[in-house]
Order: sequence, then C-alpha cells, then structure tokens
Amino acid sequence: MGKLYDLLLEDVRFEEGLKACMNCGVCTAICPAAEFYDYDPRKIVDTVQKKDEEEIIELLKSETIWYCGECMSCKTRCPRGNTPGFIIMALRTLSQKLGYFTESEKGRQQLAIKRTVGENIFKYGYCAATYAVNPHMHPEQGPIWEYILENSDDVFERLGGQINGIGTGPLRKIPQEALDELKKIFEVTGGTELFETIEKHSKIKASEMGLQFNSEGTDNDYFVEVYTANNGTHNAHDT
Amino acid sequence: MGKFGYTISKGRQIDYESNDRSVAEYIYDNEPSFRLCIECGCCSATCTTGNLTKFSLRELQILIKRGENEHVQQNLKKCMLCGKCILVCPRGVNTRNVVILAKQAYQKSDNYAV
Amino acid sequence: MNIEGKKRIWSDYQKEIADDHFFYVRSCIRQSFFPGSEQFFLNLMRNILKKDVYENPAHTTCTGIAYHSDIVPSATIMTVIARHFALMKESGYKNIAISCVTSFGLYTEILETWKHFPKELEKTREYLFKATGREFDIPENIAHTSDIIYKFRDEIANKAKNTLVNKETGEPLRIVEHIGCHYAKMFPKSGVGGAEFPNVLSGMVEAWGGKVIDYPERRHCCGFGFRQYLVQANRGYSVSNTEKKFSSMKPFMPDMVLTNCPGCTMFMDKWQYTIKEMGGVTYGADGESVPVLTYEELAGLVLGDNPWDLGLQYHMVQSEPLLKKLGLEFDSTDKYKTKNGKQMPIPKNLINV
Amino acid sequence: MMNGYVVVIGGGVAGMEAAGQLAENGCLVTLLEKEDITGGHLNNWHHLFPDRRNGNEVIEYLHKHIEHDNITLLKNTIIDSVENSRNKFIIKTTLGKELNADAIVVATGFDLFRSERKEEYGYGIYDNVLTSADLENRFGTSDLSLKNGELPGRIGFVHCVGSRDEKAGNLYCSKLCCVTAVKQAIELKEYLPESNVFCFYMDMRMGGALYEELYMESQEKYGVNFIRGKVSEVGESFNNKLIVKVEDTLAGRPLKMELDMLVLMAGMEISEGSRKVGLALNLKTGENRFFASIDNHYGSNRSNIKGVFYAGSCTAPMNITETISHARAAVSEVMNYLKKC
Repeated sequence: MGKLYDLLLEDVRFEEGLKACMNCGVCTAICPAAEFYDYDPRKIVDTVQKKDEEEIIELLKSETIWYCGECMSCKTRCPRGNTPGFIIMALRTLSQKLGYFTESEKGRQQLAIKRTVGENIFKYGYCAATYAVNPHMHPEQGPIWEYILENSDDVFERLGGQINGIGTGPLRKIPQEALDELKKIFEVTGGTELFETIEKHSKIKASEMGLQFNSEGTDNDYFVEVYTANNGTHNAHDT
Repeated sequence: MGKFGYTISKGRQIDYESNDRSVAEYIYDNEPSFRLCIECGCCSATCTTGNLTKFSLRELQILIKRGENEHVQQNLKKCMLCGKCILVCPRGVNTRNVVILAKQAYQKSDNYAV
Repeated sequence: MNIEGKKRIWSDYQKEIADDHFFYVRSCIRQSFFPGSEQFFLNLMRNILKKDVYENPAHTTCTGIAYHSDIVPSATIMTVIARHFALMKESGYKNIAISCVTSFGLYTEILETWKHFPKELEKTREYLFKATGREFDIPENIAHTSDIIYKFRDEIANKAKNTLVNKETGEPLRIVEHIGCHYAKMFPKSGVGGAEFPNVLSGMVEAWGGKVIDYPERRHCCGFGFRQYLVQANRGYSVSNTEKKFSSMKPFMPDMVLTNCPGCTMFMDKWQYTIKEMGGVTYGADGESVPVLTYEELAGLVLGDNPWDLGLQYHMVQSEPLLKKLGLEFDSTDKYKTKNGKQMPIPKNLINV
Repeated sequence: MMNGYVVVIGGGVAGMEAAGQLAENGCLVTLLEKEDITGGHLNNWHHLFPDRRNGNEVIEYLHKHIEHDNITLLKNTIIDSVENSRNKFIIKTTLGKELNADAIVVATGFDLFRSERKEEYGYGIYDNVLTSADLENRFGTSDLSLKNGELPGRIGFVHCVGSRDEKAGNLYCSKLCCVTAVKQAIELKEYLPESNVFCFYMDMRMGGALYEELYMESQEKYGVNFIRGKVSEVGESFNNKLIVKVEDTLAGRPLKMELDMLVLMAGMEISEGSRKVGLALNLKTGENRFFASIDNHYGSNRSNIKGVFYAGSCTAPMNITETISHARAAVSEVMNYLKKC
C-alpha cells in the first residue's frame, strides 16, 4: 500500500467515503459536475481504490479533483455506501497539504477562495456578508445588488436587520470576543495552518508564473489570474 | 464571455431524444453483427491506434448507437482499418465493417460533413 | 402521478421536530440576502405562535461555505459547531433551529461522524476546551427552520389571510419546490419526507392551498457548487446547472419557485437575470421570469404581511405577477420606502417590472 | 412401510417437491401452506426462462406429485409455535391444530423486493413504472397498454432493483433477474415488434444453462439494447414520459432517455413467513437474512437445529431447476436422518 493512500486514510471522510466501488455509474448519472466538466466521479473512486501511488499523485495535481461542487447527491444513491464527494474532499485537503494544488488552474483558485470567504470569517465572523459581496466581482447579482449596497442601512432597517449593530438580528456585528474565539479555534485545529499553506504555495507559484503577488487582498495580478483564468480545456463539449 | 466572464456550457450528458441515430440504423441493416457487441473491450485492447492514442473502438461503437455524431465523426478517421479487432471479438462482430459502414453513412447523409 | 405513493414514502420519514424552546442560529446567506425572511421567522415564532426562540449574540458562521470549498479542515468546522453547542448548553437550550441548509447538513453530518468515529468527538472536545475553555452537550433535537414552519403549517393555515389560489381562475397556484441538496440527500432520515420526495415544502404548499409541480430535474442541484460559484472562472458550471433546471420546469408553467435553502433562493433568482442578459431567455409565462421565494416569504404572504416588509422588492425577479395572481392588495408606492416612510430611490432594470 | 412423520412448511415449488419425494419414500407428510393455493410464486409467472415454457406445466407436475395417500395438505395454515422435545417436534398452528413430527422441512421461500423502497424509481408514484412481476401478470392478460391506453414505444428494464444495493439492505445478487429481464424483453418485442427495448445493467449475470444464448438471441433476433449503468433516478416529463438518468459507463458519459414504460427487476429477499418460522424454530440466518446452512458446500440443506432441514429459496435466491434439486437433496438428508433416529 502506498504512502499517499495511507495519508488519505488518515482523513475520516476518506474512510467513510470509500468502501468498494463496482463502477455502476449511479453517481455520475446525476452529478452536476459530470455534466458540465470532463469529470466522472465513478472514475475518481475507481482510480483511488487501485491504491496506485503514481495515479494518486496525478490526481492530486490534476484539474479533475477541483470539478466537484460538493452537492453530495452521490451519497444518496451509491449502492455500495461510498461517498465520492467525501473522497474528493480528502483528495483536495491532501493536495493542498502537499502543495500540489498550484499545479492546476482550478487548484490555484484556492487562494481566491481563501482571500475572500476565508478572510471574511476572521474579519466579520461570516463566510458571506452583504458588504463583502463586491458587485464588480459578482456582476450576476444584478442591479438590485448595487442598489442594496448603496442603501444598505435603509434596506436592513426596514426588513428588521441589524447591519453592524450590537446585539442580535440579521447581519449584526459579531462581538470581538467571538471573533477572537474563532481565530483561536482555527489556530488549535489546523485551520490557520491550512490558510498559511495555501498562501505559501500560491506565493511560490506566482513567482514561477511571473505574476505580481501581494500578501493580502484581491488587488494583485496573481489573485486576478486565479479568480478569472479559464483556459477552456475543462469541458471538451464547449470547444 | 461578455460582461460576466463565463458562458452557459454545453452539457456532456447524452440526450438520447435530441440525437440522430440513423447511422446506427444503417449499420444494423447492413452489418447485423453490430447488434451483438457486449462492450467487452477486446477490440480496443488489441487496437494499434487505441494503444497509441485515446481512440477507443469500443466506445466509438457505443457512441454510434447513441447518435453522438460529432464525437464519432471526429474519431472515425483514426481507425486504420487493419481489422485485428475482428480476430479478437468474442461475439463475431465485423468491427472493421462497422467503421466502413459508418463512414459510408456519413458520406451519404447531407446532414453530416465528413 | 400518484399522490398515495408519495404519502406512503412520507409516512416512512416522520422526523421528530421539537415543539418549543429553540436555540436559533443564523445563515450567512439568508441574513445577507433575505434579512426579512429571518426576521419574519422570529416574529412568527415569538409573536404569532408564542414560542421561545433564543438568539445568542456570540454565535457566528458555521464556516460551512469555506469548508465545502475546502479551505477549512474538518477538525476546524467540527470545533466551530461544537462552540455553538457550548453556547446552547450555557444558555440552557437543547433544541437547535438552523436557518441554513448547508449548516443543517453539516450539523447532521458531524453528529453522524461523531457517532461512527467517537475519537473525533473526543478530539473536538479537547480542541474546543483548549481554544475557548468551553464544554458542550449534543443537542436533543436538530431542525432546519423550514422543518419548524412545516410542523406548524396547519396553525398558519388556520390564521391565513390569503390562500395560494389564483384569484382570477380559482385554480391552485402551480408551485415548484426546490429543497437544497444538503437538506436530506446525505441523510434521508434527517429531512421531512426523506431525500427523494421531500415533504417539507410540499407540505406547506398543500396546507396553504397551492399545488406542487413535479418536473424531471426537480432533484438536481441549483448549481451553487461552492467553489464553482465563488470563483468567477467557474461560474459557467453554476449558471449551466440552473439553466438545466429552469428549462426542465418551463413546460409546466410554474407560478413561482419555493426554496428551502438560502443559497438556492439567491442563485435561482439571480441566475434568471444572468441567463436573460446572456441570451434573452426567460422561463415564466408571457416572457416573464419566475419569482423565487423563501418559505418565510411565502408564509408571510399567506399570513397577510406587507410584501415590502418581507423584502420581496430586493430580489432580482420581482413578485408583482405572483402577488396579482394571489389577488393581494399591495401598495406600489410603499415598495421602496424606509422604515419611517421616507422615499428611497427606485432601482432600475429589475425583472418582471 | 412407514418411515416417520415429516412436516413440510411451505407449499411452493420446494415444499411440493419435497413433500412428494418424502411420500414416495414412505414418510407420512403434512404439507402446510399459508395461502389458499399451493404453487407459491410460480402461480404468478406466465412463462419461464430460458425456454419460455408455460409456468403451468411445472405447476401441474407439482400438483400431481403431491396427490399421494401419504400427504395431508393443510392450506390457509400458519404456524403459531413449535415445541422441540429431544428432536421430536409438536407444531401448533394458529387455528389450534397440533401436529407431531420426527423431522421438519422448511420450504418457506422468498418474497420479491418491494420496489417502492427504491424511492428514486418512483414505483407507485409515476404511472407506467412496473415491476417484473407486474409485467409477467400483464403477459398473462395480454395487456401491455400504458395508463393512457396507448401501447409503449420505448421500454426500459432496470436490473438489480433491491439487489447488490446496501441502500436496499441487500448486498447479494438475486441471480435470476438478469435472465428474467432478457426473457421479458424478448416477449415484449414479440408482442410489440416496433418497440425499442433497453436493459440497464451493471453486470449481465447469465450463469445458467442456455442463459447466455438467450442473451445473444435477444440482441441478434430481437434487437434488444443493453446499456451498462445503474439507473440513478426516474422522473416524469410534461407529456407523461418517464425520464431516466444513468451513466452510460462504457462511454463514460451521463445519459438521459425518455421511456414510455419502465420495468423494475425486483430482487429476492427471504420471505416474511420465513422470518416468523425462523423465530419459532430458532433458526440461524446469515448476513443476507436468508437461513444459514451449517455448511455452504456439503450441508446446504441442514439447519442449526437437529431434525430441521431447508429446501429451496429460503436459503438463497434459486431458480426452479435449482429449487427442485435442492428439495430432493433435502429429502435425501431427511431420510438419512430418520434412519439414524
């Protein structure tokens, strides 16, 4: 048994997610990613269960493992009790730990997620918050979104919200002590370490790619690159 | 890409209803052994092209049956018509003739450009 | 379609939902995009149904969106959720009411994980204590807030000022339900009615006089896909999946979409705008788009709340066609006013206006 | 010559064959059947695989077989309790009858998997989703029409419904569904030559005499189509077509298809009646919930209770040929046992 397979086994999601696959395809049949990417969860499970070190490395560096949307629809149906979605989560975690994620266009996007949703957690105590959804980065939110941001105090007041208010209510300000506790939890449980790992490998990759990289924020070439780049090879049917 | 930076993708799902399967019908009529395939993959295993490229004769036959004409047309020309596949087929499918008939069918049809 | 077959399935999934004394945890997306919905839920529970619902100011995100985009380890999210259990314990509550389907799925999943891997539970206790000095108990009852409204759907129907009937034709409104993948697909027993034919929203619709429309892509994901939406380069996945759902429901001519999960609500609303912008395609009758409502917004309309206090004007797809079908009296001049009645600017280029 | 009192529980194929053979061997046999008629599931099967002979022919043989002076047939009879006193049995029926036995043959058989438990296939919800048993009945009445009265143009068969599926609680293969699907597909094509028939399978398990040949015939002569993939879900379209979603695994692509009719190949589970008899007799069951024999190779008729023997599909999915052989083997075990008593 290979070393990488052992590392995967340390993740309870992997242990729970992989029993034995008989390649029935029930997962792929309803997988939203299998439809719009060159992706087949059945093949991922089959590859992983072969325990071949080289094939697992290839997966960890691949675009493929980043196609899943973690809707977990695969879990409902698998006749062998596997959860391809959990296997993907374990592969992604390991890919980041080992720094392989920057080898793929889709993997490199982890930095963009860390710099947006990840930072929101520490700054606001929310993954997403009205004021953190920038209309320029989210044009699909439409004109109503710009309107809400321009009038957020009035909008929230009428709807009973507490935007940045003290106490309870929708989008209240999370007390500093609670934010401190979150931060401490991240430190104790390896959350901070994962953030730092993503930053470290992204910085290396940015220099390899010759792109400007700032240690924070979204206003640098590497961030813009990973946030927007699509080389068009992810869905053969689109070309 | 327009103002959003992405577009609506074309799905990979085989939509059986929207596909034209007349090529498969043409082959069934002229090479009935085409029906006997059990998708075992012996043809692909022995196929020279298949060993050197991503070409799969097993998959190609399935996609002919499903009417995935774009994929089939792109791949048909990769077959070198050596006929080794016929030797190994456990069901006696004349796989070489299947390829020849598919090419014929596309040539005959106005709907397809080969 | 045979309703008896569905009823038999529903009878197999009778979920236990607490009756009172809830510890309420908010949703990042619901409170940011649909604050009126969360507010309505609390008003309904406290002032109309006279239930005790407690919100602890120190609770935070569960980090679910970050976890499902794989930038947060499982040990971290387990401990963040354990912190919420600790706040519950400290406040004397045993029943949790969760406003978000992603969170709800995670709470359920984590409790299952702890059952199967007790070591993970022990580790979480240590982590939480080390990080915060807090200790926790496992809740007695876990419910999504839609479960609770489902439980009280008949009480709501008894107090209804409006029923879900098209006032012009006298026919029940044709409503498409969208459940949200993480509600019961992972653990069918955790959802009202199971994973395949959930009853949590259809039960509300029927109790309030509407008709539920089944369509081939009913069970398909809304398209969020976490990282597939969060990163712009991936949004083709997200919008394409939404498009697939809407084209599948279009022939059924739904009057509205009713959603369970705040993310789904936002996407099914906003992607209709995007798809229309991209190619002019719409999915409702007469070139209109289909209003997408949260279950709180729908309950609010049934109970006669002012649609502009619920926040319907802050969707991309405006609800007037629906409100007219319902025969609701609403004051258009009140739509964009502040709480104190001051006129706000009128937003431009919204849909269905 | 009287060799002993034997009670046979279950009047299906296995029980009837065992009773007949025991009677021939000089035992006094009481055959218990819970229903009003003997023959079990065979009564519902129009044609048998692989040769598609009429099921009635086998039933007739079995009926003649149990017309024997040594056999007492008790219909509508359910066991209430069994007393086991040094391997002499006293069986009490729910109607208050008491029967003495030197040996018992358990031939309590199987139930078909209740297909509504695979909720995603919509049996009992979507019109025109049938089970293999429903279709067999339709063949019996020659009525293949859809709910709207029209005849189906495209029909799908879903293999492994309730078999090889931990979600259904059954990890085992029911063994007979593949060949049944092929047989029924051929029959459908005979009734409706213009129709298109698709079998959705994971593995074609055609491991019986002449099964593989039937599979080939279905392709060659009848044009039945086979798609390798487990059907994931079924929905209903605006015009009442069934929409199936499956991965065409050998093409590596998800596939969506409209069908007029869908047939679910329901698997076999140990029968509810078996469970009750098992409790009354203290019989051991295996992980698959069928009765566990003391040895898989040379003791498949022997139970964990001395004097109690198994016949037929209460131990595992079996076809009729195997069931009859298994019943005869059970009789051989009973005779050896009675000799030693």
